Amino acid sequence: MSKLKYNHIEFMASIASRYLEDGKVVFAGTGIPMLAAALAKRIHSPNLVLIFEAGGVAPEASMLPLSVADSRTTYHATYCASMPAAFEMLQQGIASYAFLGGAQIDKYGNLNSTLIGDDYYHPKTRLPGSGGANEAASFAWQTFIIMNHNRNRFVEKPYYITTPGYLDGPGGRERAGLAPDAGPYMVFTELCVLDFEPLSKRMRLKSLLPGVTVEKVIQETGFELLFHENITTEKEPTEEELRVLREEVDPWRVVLSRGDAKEE
Amino acid sequence: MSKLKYNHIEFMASIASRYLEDGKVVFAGTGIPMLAAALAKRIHSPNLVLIFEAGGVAPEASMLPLSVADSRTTYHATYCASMPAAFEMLQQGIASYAFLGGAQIDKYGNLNSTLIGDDYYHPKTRLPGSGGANEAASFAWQTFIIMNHNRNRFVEKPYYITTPGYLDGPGGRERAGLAPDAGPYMVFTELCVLDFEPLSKRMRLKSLLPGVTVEKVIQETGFELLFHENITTEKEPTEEELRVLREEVDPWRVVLSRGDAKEE
Amino acid sequence: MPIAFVHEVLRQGFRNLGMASGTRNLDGDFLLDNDRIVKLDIGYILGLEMLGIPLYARTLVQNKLKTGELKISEWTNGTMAWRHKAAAMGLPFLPVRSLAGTDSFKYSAAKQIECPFTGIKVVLVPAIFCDTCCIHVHRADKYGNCQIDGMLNEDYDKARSAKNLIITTEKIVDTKEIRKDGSKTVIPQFYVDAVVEVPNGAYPTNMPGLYYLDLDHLKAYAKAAGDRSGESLKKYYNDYVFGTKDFKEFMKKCGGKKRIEELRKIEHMEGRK
Amino acid sequence: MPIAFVHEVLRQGFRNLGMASGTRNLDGDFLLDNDRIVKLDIGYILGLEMLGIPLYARTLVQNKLKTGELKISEWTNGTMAWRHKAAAMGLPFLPVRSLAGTDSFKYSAAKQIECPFTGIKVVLVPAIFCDTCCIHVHRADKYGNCQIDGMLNEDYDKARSAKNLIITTEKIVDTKEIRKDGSKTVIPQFYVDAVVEVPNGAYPTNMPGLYYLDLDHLKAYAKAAGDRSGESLKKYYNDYVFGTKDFKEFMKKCGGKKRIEELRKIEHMEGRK
Repeated sequence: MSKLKYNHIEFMASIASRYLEDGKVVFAGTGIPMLAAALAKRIHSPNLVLIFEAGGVAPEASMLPLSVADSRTTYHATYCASMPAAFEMLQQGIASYAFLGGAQIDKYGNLNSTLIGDDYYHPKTRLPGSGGANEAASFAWQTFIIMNHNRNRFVEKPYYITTPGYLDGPGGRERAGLAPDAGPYMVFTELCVLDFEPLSKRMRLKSLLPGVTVEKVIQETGFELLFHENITTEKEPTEEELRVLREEVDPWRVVLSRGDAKEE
Repeated sequence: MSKLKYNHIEFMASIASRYLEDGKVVFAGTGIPMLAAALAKRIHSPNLVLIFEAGGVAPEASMLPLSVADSRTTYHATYCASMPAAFEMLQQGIASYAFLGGAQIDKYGNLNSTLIGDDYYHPKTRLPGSGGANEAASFAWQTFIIMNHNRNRFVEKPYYITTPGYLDGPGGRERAGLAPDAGPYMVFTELCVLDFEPLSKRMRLKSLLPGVTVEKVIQETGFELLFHENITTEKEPTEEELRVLREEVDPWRVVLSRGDAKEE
Repeated sequence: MPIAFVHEVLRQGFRNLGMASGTRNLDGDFLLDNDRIVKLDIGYILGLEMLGIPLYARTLVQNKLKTGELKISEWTNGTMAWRHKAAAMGLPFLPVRSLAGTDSFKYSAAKQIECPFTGIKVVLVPAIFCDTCCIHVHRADKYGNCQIDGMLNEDYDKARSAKNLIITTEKIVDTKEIRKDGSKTVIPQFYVDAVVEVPNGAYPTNMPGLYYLDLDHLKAYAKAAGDRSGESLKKYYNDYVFGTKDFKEFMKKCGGKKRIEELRKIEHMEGRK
Repeated sequence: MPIAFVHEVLRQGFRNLGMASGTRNLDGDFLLDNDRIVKLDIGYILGLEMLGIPLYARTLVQNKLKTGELKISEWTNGTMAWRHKAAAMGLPFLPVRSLAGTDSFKYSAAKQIECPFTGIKVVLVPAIFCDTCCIHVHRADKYGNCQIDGMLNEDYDKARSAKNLIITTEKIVDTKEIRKDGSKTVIPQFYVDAVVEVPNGAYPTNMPGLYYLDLDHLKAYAKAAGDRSGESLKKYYNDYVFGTKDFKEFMKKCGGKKRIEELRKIEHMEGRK
């Protein structure tokens, strides 16, 4: 580990931001996804185009929006649209990337953000639900997912599928009536980065965060993982990434502070 | 006849304008319908709300728009929308009145503006087609129609139904899938004013223009008319109506001059 | 829903409400906290975005789901937006290409058909016509011609699809103001049943261009909402809603003009890019 | 279609075109006059609004309909607007409540189904994805972010539903200009394939806020279009299109800046209410 001190949210946001290619169009959800997209735009991918759910398109980089309808999503924006307009652009295939969180995920990248518990009508815990995640993952060509990594979250069978991944595997999306050639692309956790094996559509370990072992990942994953031939290690956040996150993107530490509790 | 000189377009527009009730919402087509609506707004019905097909809503009274997308339709308008927005407001039932022209009409108020000739693929004369007339007459609660009166135009069976009246009679609109309780309301010609008998939905002579006889109307009508019990006579254009038409509404006489040829 | 409107709904004691929307944040939580909702057509509830978990309301919702006193029809933000839009277009339904393949499809009222032109499967979502909608706008004239600055979110369609539409506005302006730029008009007069001037009516939430959300107030609310016992929320509502006679008094309690001026500066990122 | 664009389509000799639209006026008549169209999905053609009947083009259309060299699919302005909108929404079709019961329904490609929620009959119209669309806007940046003043007519959906989108603009502006009011943006950059600065590109038709239509020019054209022999139109096109090398030269021939200034005054109703 370097001498830089950072929490796991700062780390996850830094890593994820590096995978957002310049010039692409990204539809990002509230929280860490927006954090990562904002960081990418400031450092790695200045021409990344951000579309927000309530209609903001390509705002100038400013402070982190605290919701999808925050006026920071239209700060000097090139386009102030509406929610249906945003979703309709996505439905046409405008978004290269969706970037989402979730409470549970399975090996095909299906997400649950609706409830915990075996019986829909008697939930152990009722969660907020889809928001715009279902549309984002249905329409974007590639979906990035960011979430905490443990056996309650990486599960064989989620309690509820809120947001489609590859559904029941290859061809699943097409059989259900979703547009073809799209789906989950990468998953970022506090342990590792995963992608999806192209033929089987199953989740695959791609790289580790520094200090994390493959065994640890297996131990925290509730389904059988696939593995890349060469599992690499992600680089730690740079000083510049941390500075931008802390000073420019989230100076109030609204999202960043959620990583503090765990580690400090 | 009074000493005022006027042509039949000036007369038809004046009469029609008197039937547009104040406070209603009217969707008017290019030409005489817009002329009549503009006149009504300036004299009889200051709170008439005009909706134009390309999106203009409630402009300040100005010179006559020469098309539905003319910028005069948005002159200090309270609302500049789009064509789909205009039609969707109509589809919701916002428009009290549609006001249209046509090439042929039958006893149920069905309009043809597509072609003259028995064979669709070998038209004697190809006409412009529906434009937005089909939507206007499908959606507005009451449709006003203004057209010339002769046996080629008032026919038993139009060559083509472009725009729905009562279709095949009572219940016809509902059977076809159009919204109930709407339909043609009045027809203005250079001979008379007609309405539709509520039960049979058949066209009915309501009033005559000065100097016109019932026999003349029958002679120029290609189908069997119904008759009001008291057939009245419409009043000639007032000086004020003519002044407003000529000086304020259509000072270039773009539409008004079409009535000149016949009579001067 | 504007917070000023929700306060008044709470004060006037409306109960047994259905709520239909994509995402509901503070407004929806206020009604859930106070047990005013019996039916939801919804894409997102019980989230304070990133400020914490409203444990009191969540527990209430869970219990009422179990007893059947609360019914949820599951949707997503997109499908709810399109249900409003279908109604606003004067249509009984709209086709959509999301929702398919998920449990939310099963627990919604959507149907799936084959497109008669292309053969592809599409989901149909039914139009929703709410009894009442209230939105907050930047300016409106006395007839109800409304202008909104910035993004529109769902206001265009929600306003058009409700049977009764109440407008709260930062300012009632002369129609001449509206006519200066009719392309800024979002809702024309014929949809509107009532226009009410309520300056700062969105506070403590964000009114684009005018004032940013009050993060301190929201954090304080979120903390209260996280107390499962409900005691902290009881105090919050007594302090801010039931113990104030109207929105003006509430604003005064929250720092009034001074606070709004601070939030205006934050909104415009004065001293910060 | 902007007239500057149509001129260039004529000059460059494009033929055998399909044209899809609600109402086409001068732009469509130019293509019909010059026999460039073999297929129409249309709501309104051959109308010069109230300026007269384009007898030459009408005769041509009638003859080609008889020989089968021209095919028409019948629509209305609303249904064509919604066909573009379906495509712009990313949908294969939209339901509509017009067209039913008419011959235009029979000669269209629309279908009728029962609404699976309400049982009422609705007409479905298929999405239309044009190969090329060209629209004229008030200002655009070099990336293609486009702003339009005043009514939008069909531009929003037509632009979004075309496979190739060409923007002609009165002015190319810096993106900073666009960012001053993003709510004036109608078409965001990712739809746009080309941006061309063409001042007065809508002349002799109307560009809201900038210049009114040139009624004298249109009357002259209408007179030519009413000559069934085609001789007058031949002269018109030789004078104004084929005999000019570009739109600049055409504008010069039509009175250039002086004429535009007159039309600007008419547009703003200077000296007249």
